[in-house]
Amino acid sequence: MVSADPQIWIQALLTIAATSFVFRDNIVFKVAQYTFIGVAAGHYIVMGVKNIINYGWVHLAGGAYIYVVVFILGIMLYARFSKEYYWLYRYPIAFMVGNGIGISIRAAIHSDFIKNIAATASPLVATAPMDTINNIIIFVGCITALSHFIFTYEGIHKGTLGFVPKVGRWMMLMAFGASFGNTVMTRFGMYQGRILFLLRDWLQVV
Amino acid sequence: MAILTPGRLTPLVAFVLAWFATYYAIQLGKQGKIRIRRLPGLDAIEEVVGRAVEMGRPIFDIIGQGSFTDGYATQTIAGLSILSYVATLCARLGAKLYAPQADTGVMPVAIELVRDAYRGEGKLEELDVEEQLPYLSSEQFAWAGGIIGMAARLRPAANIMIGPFWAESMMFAETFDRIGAMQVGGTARMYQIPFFAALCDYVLIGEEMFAAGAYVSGDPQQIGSIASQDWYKIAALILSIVGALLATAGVTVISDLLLM
Amino acid sequence: MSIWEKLTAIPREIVIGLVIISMIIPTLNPLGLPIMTGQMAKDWYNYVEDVPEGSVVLFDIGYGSGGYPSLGPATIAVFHQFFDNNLKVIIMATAIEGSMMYPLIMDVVQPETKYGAVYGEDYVFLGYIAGVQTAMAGVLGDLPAIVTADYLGTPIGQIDILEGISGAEDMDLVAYMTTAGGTSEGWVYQAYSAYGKELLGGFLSMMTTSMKPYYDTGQLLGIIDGIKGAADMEYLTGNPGDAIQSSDVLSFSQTLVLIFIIIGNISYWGSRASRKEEI
Amino acid sequence: MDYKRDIPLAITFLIGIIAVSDYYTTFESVKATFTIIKNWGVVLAAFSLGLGAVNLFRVHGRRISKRASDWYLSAWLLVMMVLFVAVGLGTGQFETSSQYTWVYGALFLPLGATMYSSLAFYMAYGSYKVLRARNLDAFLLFITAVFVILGNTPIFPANVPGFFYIREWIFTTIVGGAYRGIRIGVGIGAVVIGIKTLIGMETGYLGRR
Repeated sequence: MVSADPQIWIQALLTIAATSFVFRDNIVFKVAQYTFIGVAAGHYIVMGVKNIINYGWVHLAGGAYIYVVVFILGIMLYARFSKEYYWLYRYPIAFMVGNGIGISIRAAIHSDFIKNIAATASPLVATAPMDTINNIIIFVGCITALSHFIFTYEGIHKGTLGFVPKVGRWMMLMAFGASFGNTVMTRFGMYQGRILFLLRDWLQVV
Repeated sequence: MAILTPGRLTPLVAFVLAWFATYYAIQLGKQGKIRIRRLPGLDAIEEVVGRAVEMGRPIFDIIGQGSFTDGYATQTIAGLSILSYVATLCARLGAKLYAPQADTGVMPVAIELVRDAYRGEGKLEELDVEEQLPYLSSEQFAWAGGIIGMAARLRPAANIMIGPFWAESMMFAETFDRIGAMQVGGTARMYQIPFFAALCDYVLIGEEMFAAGAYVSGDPQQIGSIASQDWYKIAALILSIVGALLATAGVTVISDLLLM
Repeated sequence: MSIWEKLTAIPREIVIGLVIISMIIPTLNPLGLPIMTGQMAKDWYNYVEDVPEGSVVLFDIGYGSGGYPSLGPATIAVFHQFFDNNLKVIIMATAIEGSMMYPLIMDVVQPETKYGAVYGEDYVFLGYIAGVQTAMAGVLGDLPAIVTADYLGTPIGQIDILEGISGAEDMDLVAYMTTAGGTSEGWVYQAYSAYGKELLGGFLSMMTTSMKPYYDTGQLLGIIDGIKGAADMEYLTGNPGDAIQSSDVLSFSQTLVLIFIIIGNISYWGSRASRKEEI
Repeated sequence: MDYKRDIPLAITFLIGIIAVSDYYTTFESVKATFTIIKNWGVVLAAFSLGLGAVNLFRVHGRRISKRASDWYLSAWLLVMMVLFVAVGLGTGQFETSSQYTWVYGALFLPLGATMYSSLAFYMAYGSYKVLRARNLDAFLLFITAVFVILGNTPIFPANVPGFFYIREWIFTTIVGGAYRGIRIGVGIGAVVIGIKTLIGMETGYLGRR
């Protein structure tokens, strides 16, 4: 039996409306799209207010008066919509950018750069012959792919060494193929959730 | 009490050296002492523009929907450098360029660059900004839908999309293929590179787009930062190769040193 | 028009229609094919099995409605294992829709009735915390300094499980599920690199390739590879659910995609060859 | 000194340096300062969540007042936004009230779940139209893509387990190697761009006005 729950009906109709874009752009899709943008922005405001209260106001009300500064900075963010006071927006954004960059690059050099080099600088020969072959493929893949991204030393891309970055490009293309294959799975796995909803919760045939 | 957090000596040294390297490389770039190799991707762009001229059909150049204030600003800037290059080629060879826009902050810069390019070739009167660089929407799917509609109507001979791209990359690649356009793609957003690699005729992989952008713009800052990254990559190559050989021989000095 | 040319240009409506049918059939008639579990999910499962009872886990819900079909089932399976092994679970959300995912997950897991777990003693949900990496660093660095209440507004002083938790040093394991690249790298930076925490990560399959270097270098101890990883976890923990059912759908729809890829290639080469003959 | 430009650049530098020092050094004063910065960062991030809504109000308000094409859709968008805010803030329980859970479940959940997943159909059609072994580059990508899809499709490994092991092997060796090289490059790229931003050479985030 088809569901009698109005919430399920709205969900089902919006699911179909949002899918209709794959055939062509149409008015039903546009309604779904504008609804999505509107509700997302509304949800952001609700969560934003809750966070401001829980992580800011509580401290301020608890006697940490220094938090007045954060509230002023927060309000200054909205100066970006003013032609005259636009520059005020730069103070809070400078704070956020400084924090955001500092917090990520301090670790990136360790996690992305050094750990990966250290892993590559490990023994190639293992006890099992298959492991040795795998180690060599990983080593070659890493070295050649990295060499592909050297731009200011032309010698690496020409002459006898020229095949090294070329192998790197091939290795990367094969890796991208794997990524492509996995993405097919991601998208189908995602849409399958909608099919399951339509058949199980809405039409109730499963 | 130790001043340094244990186990972080090597990262700290690498980090501090990166400051000096970046600063020094930019100085070298300003003095014109660094040369970037010309990437095959740029030849591919020239080829598709030439093909469009032969066929008498227009060219699309999409720079993505990034802005100057988000985390992908460097990609947008690289995309703009390429746009300027494409506009110069189009003006010189006589192909009609379309570059639909998605960000109100980036759009005036894009218009200025394209105007300069046409002016430089003495073809300013051939450019109609309103028609050729229209603002479509800042919303992802509205923007993508707009471009798909334009592509179906104008049937371009080629599509160049270099910049930050999200889920819309798949839609574009498929649409432009359907109308028979050749495609050159490039992005440094790792999750989208595989689509461009699979679906475009030529792809600029990751940082190649920064190098291509720096090459065509000649901006010493961009060139300098590419050089400093190159020094680190070369160091990484040497450490990896020597380290692997030594470790295979039983000497693990390099990985020990790195994990200090 | 030659047969080759026709095969290279099957209309999109037909392709899409067939794909939809290929997803509906197995949903109506599940096959129940066996699951072969991948090493990355096995590593996750085995690691959690070896964690002593009563250990504290920090778990992040880093996805919203878009990621729920893949990562929801994965989270449910993972929570079954956590509660089955009597771990203490501190849940937070770095995704803005995360706090809407929490009730969906807990409706299925039902820790109270199935495992006798008690909210506030065995698990707690802190709600959505803005700022992504800043939120991670805040919770790991000094939890009581940043979090004042759980998602319902109960002050943390009244929540037993959070007593004596001052940050990363009091947590034994960090795990997350996310659809965002910045979040998945962020946990590696903030939990592994900054605090040396044992870390498990789950994300969409399309992200697995670029996150894999972290697994290879021991920064991630286990990976849940989207819907495939979710099915593996459902199988390993013995709680079959939506992900295993999805496997059947994948069997049908991906086989169809493979057929189309083959048709596309054969017709491409066929039409090239026939064009040569004409010349 | 230009307070519209130099002070923001100084703020970025200072906050960035404290974040980096917190990671590399053991000074208690740095750690305490950085804890405050993190708390403030969360509050500022929360404040920034409303920026998109204000922008939508400006853009769509203008479209409604100008009666631009599709202006009624713009009005609908704003109605939806106001509805969520009213339900979320009106109850005083934010996202935890049953009313909010209902509107979220009815409107946001299906749209959020469908918008991106419907790309599956573009994937399917795109794979058919474009994933073709036309040259060596495309062939290499094509061949691993096919083997990974074979391994990912349970019906094949269920009959021929080898397909599953081939997929695992591709991930272990080819993906592991090539993506490690890419990671090293991406990592150092992020560090260099970050440093340029901290020392005020990359100023895009300040805007152009």
